[in-house]
Amino acid sequence: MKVSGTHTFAAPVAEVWRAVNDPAVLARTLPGCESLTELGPDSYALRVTAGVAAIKGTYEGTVALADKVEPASFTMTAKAAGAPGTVAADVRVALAPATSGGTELTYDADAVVGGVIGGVGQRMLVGVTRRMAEEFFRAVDADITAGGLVEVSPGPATVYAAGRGRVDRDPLGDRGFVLGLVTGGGLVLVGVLVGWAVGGR
Amino acid sequence: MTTRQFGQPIKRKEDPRLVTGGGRFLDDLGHTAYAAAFVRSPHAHARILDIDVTGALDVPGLIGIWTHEDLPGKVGEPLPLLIPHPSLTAPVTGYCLAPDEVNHVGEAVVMVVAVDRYAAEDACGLVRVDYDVLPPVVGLENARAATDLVHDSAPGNVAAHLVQEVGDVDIAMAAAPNRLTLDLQIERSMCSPMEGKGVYAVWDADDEHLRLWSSTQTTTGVRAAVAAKLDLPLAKVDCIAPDVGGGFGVKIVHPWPEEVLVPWTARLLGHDVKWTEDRREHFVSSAHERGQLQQVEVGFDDDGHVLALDVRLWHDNGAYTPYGIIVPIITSTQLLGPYKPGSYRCEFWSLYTNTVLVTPYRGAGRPQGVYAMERTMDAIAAELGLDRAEVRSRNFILPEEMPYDHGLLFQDGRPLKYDSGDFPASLAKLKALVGWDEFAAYKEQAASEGRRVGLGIGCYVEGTGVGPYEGGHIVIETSGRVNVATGLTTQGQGHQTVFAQIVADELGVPIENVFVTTGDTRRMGYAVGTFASRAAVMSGNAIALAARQVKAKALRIAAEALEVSPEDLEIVGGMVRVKGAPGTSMALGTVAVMSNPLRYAFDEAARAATQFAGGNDPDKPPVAAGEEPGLEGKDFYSPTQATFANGMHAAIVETDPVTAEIRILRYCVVHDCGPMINPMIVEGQVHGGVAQGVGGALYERMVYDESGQLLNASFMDFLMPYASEVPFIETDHLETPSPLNPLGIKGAGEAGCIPVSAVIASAIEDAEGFPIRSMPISPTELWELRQRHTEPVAAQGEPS
Amino acid sequence: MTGPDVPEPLHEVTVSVNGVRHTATVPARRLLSDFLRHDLALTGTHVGCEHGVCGACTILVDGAPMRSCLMFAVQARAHELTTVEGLGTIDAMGPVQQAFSECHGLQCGFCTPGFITTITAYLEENPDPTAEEARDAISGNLCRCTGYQNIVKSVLRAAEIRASADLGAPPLIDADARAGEAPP
Amino acid sequence: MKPAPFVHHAPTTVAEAVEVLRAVGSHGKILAGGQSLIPILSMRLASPEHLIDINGVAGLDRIEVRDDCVRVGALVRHTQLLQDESAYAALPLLRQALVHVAHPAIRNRGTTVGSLAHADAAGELPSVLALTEGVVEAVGPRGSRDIPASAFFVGPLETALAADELAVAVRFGRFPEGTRTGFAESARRSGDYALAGVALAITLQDKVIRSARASFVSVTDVPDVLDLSGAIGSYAAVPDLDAVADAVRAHVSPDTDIHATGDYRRMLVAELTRRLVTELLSR
Repeated sequence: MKVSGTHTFAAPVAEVWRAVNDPAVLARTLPGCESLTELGPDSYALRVTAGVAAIKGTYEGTVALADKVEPASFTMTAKAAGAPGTVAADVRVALAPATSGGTELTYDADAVVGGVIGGVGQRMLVGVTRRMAEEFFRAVDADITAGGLVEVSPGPATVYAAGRGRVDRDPLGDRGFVLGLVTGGGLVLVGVLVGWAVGGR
Repeated sequence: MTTRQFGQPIKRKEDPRLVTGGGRFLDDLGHTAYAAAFVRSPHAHARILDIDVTGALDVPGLIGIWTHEDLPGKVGEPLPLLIPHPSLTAPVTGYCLAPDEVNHVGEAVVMVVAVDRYAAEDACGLVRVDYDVLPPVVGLENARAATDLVHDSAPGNVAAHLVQEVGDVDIAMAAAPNRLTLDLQIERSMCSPMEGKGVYAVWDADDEHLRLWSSTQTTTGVRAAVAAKLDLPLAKVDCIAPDVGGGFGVKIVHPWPEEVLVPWTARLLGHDVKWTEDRREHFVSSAHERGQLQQVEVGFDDDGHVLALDVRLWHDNGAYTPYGIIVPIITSTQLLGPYKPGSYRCEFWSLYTNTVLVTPYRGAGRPQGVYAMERTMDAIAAELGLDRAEVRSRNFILPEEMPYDHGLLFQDGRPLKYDSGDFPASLAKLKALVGWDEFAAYKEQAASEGRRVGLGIGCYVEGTGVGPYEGGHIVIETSGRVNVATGLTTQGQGHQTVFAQIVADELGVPIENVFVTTGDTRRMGYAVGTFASRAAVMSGNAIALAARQVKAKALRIAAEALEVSPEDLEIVGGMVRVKGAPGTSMALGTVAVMSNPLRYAFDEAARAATQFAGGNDPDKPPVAAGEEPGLEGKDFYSPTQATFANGMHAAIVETDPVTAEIRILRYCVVHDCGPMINPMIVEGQVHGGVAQGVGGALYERMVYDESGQLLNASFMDFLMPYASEVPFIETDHLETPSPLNPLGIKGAGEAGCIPVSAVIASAIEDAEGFPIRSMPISPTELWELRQRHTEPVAAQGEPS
Repeated sequence: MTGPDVPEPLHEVTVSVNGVRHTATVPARRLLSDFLRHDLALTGTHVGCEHGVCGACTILVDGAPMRSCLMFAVQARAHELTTVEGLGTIDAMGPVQQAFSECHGLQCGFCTPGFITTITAYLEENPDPTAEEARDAISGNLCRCTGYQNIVKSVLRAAEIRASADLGAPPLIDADARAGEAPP
Repeated sequence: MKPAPFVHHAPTTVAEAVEVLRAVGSHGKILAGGQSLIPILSMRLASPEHLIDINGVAGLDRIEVRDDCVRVGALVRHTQLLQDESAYAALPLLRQALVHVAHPAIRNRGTTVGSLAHADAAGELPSVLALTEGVVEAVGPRGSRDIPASAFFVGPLETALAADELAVAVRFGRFPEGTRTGFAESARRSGDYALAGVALAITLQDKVIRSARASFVSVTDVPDVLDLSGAIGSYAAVPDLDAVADAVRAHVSPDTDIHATGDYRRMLVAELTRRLVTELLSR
């Protein structure tokens, strides 16, 4: 599955770069992120409880960043598995100054969604993934605006506190199932979800 | 008087039970059995690094969990290669549970048994498997490129490579005045019976006996395979097919991993175990078919006679080859249909991919072959500006040329030699049925109304009734009840009825007295299975032969009692009587009594056979030398070669000029399977086949992404047609008898679906005016094709 | 709370099926289809997909066709259920059952119970359908064997049997020819 | 395919239902018709710990036709609404859309409000709620509130309902006199989710088009309303179909999936709209 999109941040490129490369920010802003643990340089383990209200599953996986060209681009590779399925994604992210003075972020994700979810969720994967990415970017935006950017010196096994995330609210309506898959360190997020419903409605 | 049952559209004997909820399908058995479920691979190609079952161990109701390393002896060895072939140089079969590598999404990795399926699935969800994902090979292009390999043991991903040639194609091609090349593609689909697979095992520890029920197309095959895997004497294994909710090919493959593991765990646990495949499992862990790339080069003269036909096929056999290369062999031979090209060469490569395995699906390779041939016929007609039916007709094998030997080796390892058929007569019937000659005027009229219609045609020949053999066993009880058994299985073809029709005629008994059992190894231990439209031909003839034996014996015994010669006797309405003197007669049941000299009288009828009942000749033994007690007969039918049925279909389609939606306005079938035992049932087989063909032509495909995930693994996205998508089907029949068997019959099970993709492609091509080279076709694809062929008419509805 | 190692609470469920009251004790998650089939041994209702698309499990709930795989047993308490077993017996088949048998409306018979319940309810409301309406009426049920043609015919035939005062000797009709009304 | 364990709650009043919702927080899930939810549970795409089954809640199964709306309770099944003659007379669009919802056996159990709460962009009802400028009545621990359609649909499968809120009814707005409505969709098979669909309302006064508005199925992330009044022109006899089609194409943003490309859907929905406009104006 291929998903691409853009988001325009109010903040300048350097600031966005720092935010999306800061695991602390990520842990706070990734939808459903419960923990983000640094495994090594630009490599993290994460635990995400993604989903909606009652419908939620816990996924564990890893995220790694590569090909970093500060402040313009990087690639993130993520893998996660949970009961309903597996997700593996490569996401290419590019940052460029926007004409407005902010930052234009472009992402281009190639995700493999396996297990039950891959076989039955096709109808809405793209739409929901795009929506979750947007949600993540908005959270990063808010985090930057709130001045929440805190310098942290990451070290191995550092565990970053999960953020306000989405514990009580239901990000995707009440009948879907969401797997939010993310990236730390520098990242972006591929939200992969599946809301699936049968002939019914 | 008993009227002849053969040829009558009589109501099915099995229906009263099935329409009132009295069917006994696999999951209707064993309510107290433990349930099995499986952890299956989410990856198309991966190495298994670790399996951690500890999380599942506390699940209430859990009975046991097994991985490959728990499987002893032969249970842990690879599954059998069922049909070896010299050209299958790199055969690979799977395991009951994957040992260290998985090769398609859905491959079983861990088995769980619990008190019910709910608990079993609870446990499955808590098993953790770590994989190292390997590069998957998906699609024929990638398989051919062989940048990555599915199996290291299959270089180039090639499982098999086979060439057959008749005549010198290179010379004929070079000499041909006209030449065309076609690149064709046909997508995967699947059988998708409404009932998935399933197996239920009962182990009798005291008797060390296994009784196994499987939703299978071959009980003798399953029995033998399971006995071998579990190291049991054949005598200690029974296998029974209960009512089977459709097969269409997928249930002929055996043993499925579950057919081995379920009885193995039943024995291990000393408790009944059952596995009922769910729909998702059926999508990702049974079998698919159809996917091929084809390249056809054809040389022909100015009249459209095919002088040289050179075909290359790339066949996607999925991850494993338990069923050998039957499907591409059939494609490469049955491609020829009713035609006789001057020379023919077919070369195919059967290639591995990291997808569900590919085994026969109704039609078994023929739909692809017919598609290739018929697209070629249409292309020749277009090239020469000739009528499409005329071009076909000019290439037909004529009735006076029968039997016609193509000089090729068929799927049964015997010559591809047509026994009978009258193709010109079939074509004439089809043209009349569809109104072939009037269509041009209709098309013009439609065009003037802004409508776009097209007429398509497709012809096929189908090898049916392949060997090696089937058997029939008949025993007549003293009540006059006639018990018939044959070993092959039934999945809705009405065998209880058609075999009873044959026996009723042969024995002269009322059909109500005839009771047929199929697919039960306790009743008939020798059998092959139900596939390749073979049941009526093989078991029908075997049963007829068995009935003739029983009849001869009955007449012999009655003749003695009535003091006449057996030649003077006939059996009518269950009574053996003297020809021309119907008053002198005895019931067949009475003959049954006499056939079995008794010591003990258990009922009134039996009294007559006891030792003091009189009529005994003290100088002869009660059972004469060479005789057996009982009115019983058994015989086998084993033909030298297959019979060849044939048919021709035509369809009229309408395509929406803007939205490219495709509607079948008419669908016409002319079908020749020789004399029909029960025309109502034959008609039903044709209808069902056509509906599956329509599914394959317009709706169904297996959508894999490049990582090997099957994206449409539910009935929501795998679009099997509802009634609303299947056209009204008009049929006509020709009955050209086969000279090969006593009943003169040929098979009819698969026919309906064979030419449908070819016919629909032909019709759409006719409507649109550009070639259709890939099937199935959806509105979105047709719309895109139009863009490529730049269509001014459709432009108004297109994005600006 | 339930957890992986805590047995589920059970519910005593009493339902009326085909006019007979049945009681069984099951967990809340027991699907109605499984309850009928495995707890009550009414195996006439079949399960083809468990996601509501195929229609094999269709039963009548207070006379209306519904998917028994899309209900829980605990939800069936207050309702009157009818399964294929309740629509006739071998010796006294209901009109739809009789029509299926006469018209070769089934092959393997697996999907058949879902069709029979669906059609029975349909004919209650539309006793005299056209071929096109008959086709529409069965368009929510999948059959892989018959190509539907003889099922359409069975709907029309069942309508005639129902209409006939004497169920034993219905007039011979041409459901066959009428089944062809649909195409343009 | 069997659901994971859950606790089944069977409240009999809205207050009880809300109390359960409050108590179980985000671990609960409302079960009404279940025609979308139960397959999700069976496939274990979701395993909520609590199901709040509202089928026994009194008073939610009513359809009321009011001067300005048709009010549909949370337990009204699609079939019930489809067959309701007064609802049809008041708002024909309901029936026009409901006949496209799946198949009768699903409509007999599935609820109209549940369908809206599911907020599937491929559902028919969300587009109807949007076009009628309807309102969802929600009740939660903090009391009751009305959520207008424009605020209700937030994203694919996402609504403005909080996890502890229950949609007890919806009110579909009625159109002014002289309004003709229609619904058209195209699916691969009968009863499938549509590749594209359109709900349309054209208000006429004499032969003059006063307003033309449309909402869509499967081609927008959330159902919203496209005002076609400008594009279509004023005269019912000669609607500007090309302008309508252009406006539709510009408005929608369909994705590609395994059944059709985004481009195809865009073409399709424009054509469906064009045909529906013609049909409505020629009635």
